[in-house]
Amino acid sequence: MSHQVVPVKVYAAIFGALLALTATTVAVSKLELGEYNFIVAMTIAVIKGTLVVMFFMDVRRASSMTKLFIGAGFFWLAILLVFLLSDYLSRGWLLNIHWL
Amino acid sequence: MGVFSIFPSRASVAAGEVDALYTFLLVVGGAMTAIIFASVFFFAVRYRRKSPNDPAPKAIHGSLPLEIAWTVIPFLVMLVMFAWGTKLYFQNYTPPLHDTLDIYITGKQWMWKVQYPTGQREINELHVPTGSSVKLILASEDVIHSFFVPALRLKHDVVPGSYQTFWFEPKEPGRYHIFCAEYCGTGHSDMGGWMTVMTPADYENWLAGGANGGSMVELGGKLFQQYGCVTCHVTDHEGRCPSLLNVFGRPVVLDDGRTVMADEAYVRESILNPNAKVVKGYKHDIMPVFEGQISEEGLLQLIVYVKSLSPPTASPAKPAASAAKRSSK
Amino acid sequence: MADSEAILAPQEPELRHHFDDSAQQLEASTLGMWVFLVTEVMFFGGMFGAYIVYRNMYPEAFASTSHFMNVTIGAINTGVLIFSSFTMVLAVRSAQLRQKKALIAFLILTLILGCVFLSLKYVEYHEKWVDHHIPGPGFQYADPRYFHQAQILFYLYFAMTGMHAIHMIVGAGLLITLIVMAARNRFSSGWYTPVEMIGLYWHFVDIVWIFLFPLLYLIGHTQ
Amino acid sequence: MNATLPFAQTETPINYLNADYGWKSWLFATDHKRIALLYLFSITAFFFVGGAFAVAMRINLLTPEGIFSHDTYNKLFTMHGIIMVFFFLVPSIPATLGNFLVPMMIGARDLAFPRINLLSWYIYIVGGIFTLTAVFQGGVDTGWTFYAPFSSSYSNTHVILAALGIFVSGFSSILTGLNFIVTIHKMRAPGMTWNRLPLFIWGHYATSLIQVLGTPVIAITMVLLGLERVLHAGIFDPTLGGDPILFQHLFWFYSHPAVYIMILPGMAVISEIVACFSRKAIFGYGFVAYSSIAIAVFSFIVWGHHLFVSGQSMYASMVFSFFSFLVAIPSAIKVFNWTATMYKGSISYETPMLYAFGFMGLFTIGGLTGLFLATMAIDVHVTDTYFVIAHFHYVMVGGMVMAYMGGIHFWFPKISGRLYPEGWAKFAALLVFAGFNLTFFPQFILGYQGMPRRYAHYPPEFQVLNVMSTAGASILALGYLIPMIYLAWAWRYGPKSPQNPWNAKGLEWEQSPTPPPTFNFEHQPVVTEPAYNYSGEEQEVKLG
Ligand code: HEA
Ligand code: HEA
Ligand code: CUA
Ligand SMILES: [Cu+2]
Repeated sequence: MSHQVVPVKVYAAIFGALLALTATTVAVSKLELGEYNFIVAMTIAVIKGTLVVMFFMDVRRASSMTKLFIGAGFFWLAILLVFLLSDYLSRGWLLNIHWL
Repeated sequence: MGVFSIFPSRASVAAGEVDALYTFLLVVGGAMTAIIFASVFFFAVRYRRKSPNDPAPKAIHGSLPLEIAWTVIPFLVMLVMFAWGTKLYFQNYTPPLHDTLDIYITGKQWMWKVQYPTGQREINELHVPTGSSVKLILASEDVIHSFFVPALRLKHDVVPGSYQTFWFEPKEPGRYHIFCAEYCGTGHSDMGGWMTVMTPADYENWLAGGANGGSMVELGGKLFQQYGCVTCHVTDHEGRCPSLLNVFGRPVVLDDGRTVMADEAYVRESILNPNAKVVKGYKHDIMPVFEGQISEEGLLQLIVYVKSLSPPTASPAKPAASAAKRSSK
Repeated sequence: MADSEAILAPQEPELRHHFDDSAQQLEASTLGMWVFLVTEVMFFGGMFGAYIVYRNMYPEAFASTSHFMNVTIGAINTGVLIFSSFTMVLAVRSAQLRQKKALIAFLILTLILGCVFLSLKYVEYHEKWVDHHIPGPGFQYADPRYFHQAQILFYLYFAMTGMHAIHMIVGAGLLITLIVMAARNRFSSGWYTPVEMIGLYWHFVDIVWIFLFPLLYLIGHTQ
Repeated sequence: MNATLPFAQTETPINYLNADYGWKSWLFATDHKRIALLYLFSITAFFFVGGAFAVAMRINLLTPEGIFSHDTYNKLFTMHGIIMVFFFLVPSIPATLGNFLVPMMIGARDLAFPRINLLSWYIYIVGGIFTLTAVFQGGVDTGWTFYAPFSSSYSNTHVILAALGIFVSGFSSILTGLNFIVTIHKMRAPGMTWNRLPLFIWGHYATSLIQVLGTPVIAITMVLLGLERVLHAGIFDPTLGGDPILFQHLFWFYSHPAVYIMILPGMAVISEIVACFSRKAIFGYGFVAYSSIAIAVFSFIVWGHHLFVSGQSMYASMVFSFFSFLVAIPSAIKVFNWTATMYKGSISYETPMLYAFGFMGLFTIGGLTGLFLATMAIDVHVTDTYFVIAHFHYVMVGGMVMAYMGGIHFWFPKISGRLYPEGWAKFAALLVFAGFNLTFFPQFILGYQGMPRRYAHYPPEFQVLNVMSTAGASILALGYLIPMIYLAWAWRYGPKSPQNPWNAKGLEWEQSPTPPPTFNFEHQPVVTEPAYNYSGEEQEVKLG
């Protein structure tokens, strides 16, 4: 694994982008968007996280093994959250539905 | 009850159904165990090494058809278990909408307090008549307990802060164990009692025996006065708060557009934390928060009273389809 | 804490005798670090799970508490952390180029930024302390309707940011180790695996904050 | 540490045991084999502590009234559960046999991170000390499941200490898993392709995945619980607005996958033993290998089957029930393939094979009763009864402990360089099998009869079955005591073992001296044939 040195310019650009996105997310949070506030905030966070992972952590050029493990990490996080919510979001259902 | 019968006595209709399912699993499981044991035993004997110098046997690396067979067949068998078990589970945990005999049970360390709508109260005893649909509404004053009657093949955890329910149809008169099945501290194994199943006639007699202090409706009505609910919810005509007449057991539209069913859990929440679900068209923060002010038993009485304001109608409201669609969004 | 040790275990510049060659050694360290970060994802994941459940259960209370979050400090801190990630990546770059002075300078800068972050965090925690927003017997909340819910949400706030802060402190300790190692010319041979590994850790901690910031400070602010 | 290896065989060749002497050479060892032995001794100690609690419990249950006070009994089963699960069974095979064998089987000189390996042992010990302190301070009485709000607000025992012990020891588990994953990925000998890996390695790889992905969640859950106990902020307390079921979700998110941490390594051992004593390649190698991974993945989406009666949404229950059946399929595949491996083999009945027979039978019963529990309508009746107790002792004791014993016997010559007395060993194995069934089979019946678990006393009609169970437990105790004695004896006085007493396949037997030297191999091993090539075939086996 020989690393190629990345020009400072690239890092600086990413840094700038991250700062800009931070400013955006703060600004957007002041607007009344209802549901969309959450979606926008999370989208921006995901973009920022991806930038850090891809460029600062250099996953862009990492082996597919590394990528697989990162993918697995987030996949398992998703499992936790989705199945956890599957209980909470469907708790009220039955009382309304008498299909049996 | 012979000690070595595998089935405990059956007090309800559902008990037989659970036993049938159990028998099915026993047969399948027994057959599978027999197959595995028999093959292991047979191969071990048949192919045992006779001398240390026996030639190495030829390798058999596998067989796709066999692999598929023993993947697919168990899967199909398990699908039957799944479907059958799920159906029965939903059935036993979904009380009928109408004509249930509601009994209110509060667990606390370490006893079961039972209240009947007609006002009787008991500790660690439960009396039910055969042939009726008994619905238990379970509440806890402290930790998690679990109301368990082996003869019903049913139990449900009793979770503080919420109501849990299940229902059954008693069939066999007799006395049956009640246990607490969720570990709840020192007296966990003492937290038991007896459920007595009686014929309807005996039950009427028993009821006539001992209601002291009024029915739950009366008691709830008193609390309704005492906490001042009555000033707003019944006699008020300025429209500050919704009338409670004919509310229970019917769908309610909330101010955020959702529709919920006005059941025990809903009424409970609305008393303790009125702002959680506000009925469409009414303001927040009008009603005082009663969290921590009413005992679990008092709450149950209030709920029974609220229920009594909504006598069952001849043609029951049909909440099912429309309400379900909305809330599942 | 166990985390620190996992990374601290000093890697000799020479080949450790159970590896075939240094490429294998580097690959092993890298994979090990990533696997460790995956466990960290799940570690925070438990708290994110609790957070989502309660946010979903008590949206109004959540909106109400978010007014007590110091968005300004939060935003500044986000900037600070991003900046520190930037300097960290430059440190790694200097190590690659065997520029000892630059390496040390960037590491120190990263450390300082980390400390700035922690100081601002302290200011925030102090604010919460003054406002009696620390969950526990002394907890007070302006809106009695949301007393309990708010307490839970502050509990989660402290658990999540607290765990994050602990990771920052560990990271600061690691940076100090790196600085000492760099000063002792340990990286002069072109071997800089520790810098790279701790860099990964530092960026990870940054990412956690990138998610904590909107979740805890921003969402629900307008309601 | 002695790094120079003698190449000529001398009278007593230098090996990892005699390479260095003195307590320091053990307590600061980075050799995975020595660390494995450190684990072996500490784990055995914990097993006996946990076993002593079990014996005390069984004595209490001899009479319906019980012998100990309720509080004492409650502490007994709690500490039995905590110690057996977190300090015995989770590390049992991976940290001892796995630690010893994973590098040897793939032809590596050590694990990827030897010092982290040692560290993980220390962390384990520190966690153990916390928990034992809790025990000696008077114990814990929450059950090993720590359900809130009882554990967070009502219990007045040493919950925090015990939780801390579990939190700490969790990192030991994580680090072991991490080490295995990296080692298996990066340190395989030339020729050791994924298709040639022994199934022992596949099993440990799957286990490590669960350890790495699941354990952090129990760690944070224990932190939240401990803080809640101090602050009473209400996160799990309904009177303060919290939801107690959330705790159960977080707990089981780890603890269900953890039960597969407690069986996959056992399955891994059984694959080795069955192949060796049948002198055959494992039937359906690829299926057995991939089913381990399938179990690891699916194990994370079934946790809700512990919550069928808890007030969890019925729809969620339905989903969890479905996946519980699905996760049983890969286990079934394994059982069938082991059985098929014996077909037309050349089978001999040495002790490890007897344990393997025991495993196959008892795991099947335990697993099938797991299906009873996954069937929701039945679970409603038998959950929190002795049926569940019987189910999991069948898989954990009848399955994993059997496999552990089998593995210890199988690799005992490798580890100690000595042979154990076969006669005694066979006798003890039969004793364990008989005692085990007598202990736990009656509990299935008890459970369906309705006897709840965690009961310090019980209605008199349950007495007969309980007495049977206690009688079985005393036989079982004997069955565990005897191997302790003869293994300890054999370690010193047993006859010297040849390099490969079983004529087994695998790098650890074929290419490494017995006992192995510090860096395992005298020459870089090279793999040229698939695993389990007992019949000496040329052709390559396809994976899958
Ligand atoms: C080593 C540990 C281990 C293992 C491997 C398992 C394996 C399984 N377990 Fe078990 N389980 C525990 C340890 C374990 N369990 C523990 C400790 C508890 C209780 C914790 C507590 O509350 O304290 C528990 C509790 C538990 C419950 C909750 C009970 C309750 O509290 O109400 C459930 C419910 O679904 C369950 C299901 C299963 C299933 C479906 C499997 C499956 O993986 C089993 C798969 C195996 C087979 C099925 C056998 C082989 C298959 C064949 C031979 C094929 C033939 C089959 C057919 C044709 C159908 N387990
Ligand atoms: C993980 C592994 C594991 C193992 C190996 C065991 C092993 C045993 N268990 Fe365990 N058990 C659990 C895990 C385990 N258990 C768990 C998780 C629970 C649930 C706890 C809870 O509800 O919270 C439980 C609960 C449990 C109960 C139910 C308690 C209750 O709910 O009221 C019982 C009752 O019989 C029991 C019995 C036994 C017995 C007889 C053994 C035997 O196999 C043990 C045999 C071993 C020995 C006997 C050791 C040999 C030692 C000696 C011979 C020395 C003797 C010394 C003295 C007597 C001083 N166990
Ligand atoms: Cu109440 Cu157990
Ligand atoms: Cu499980």
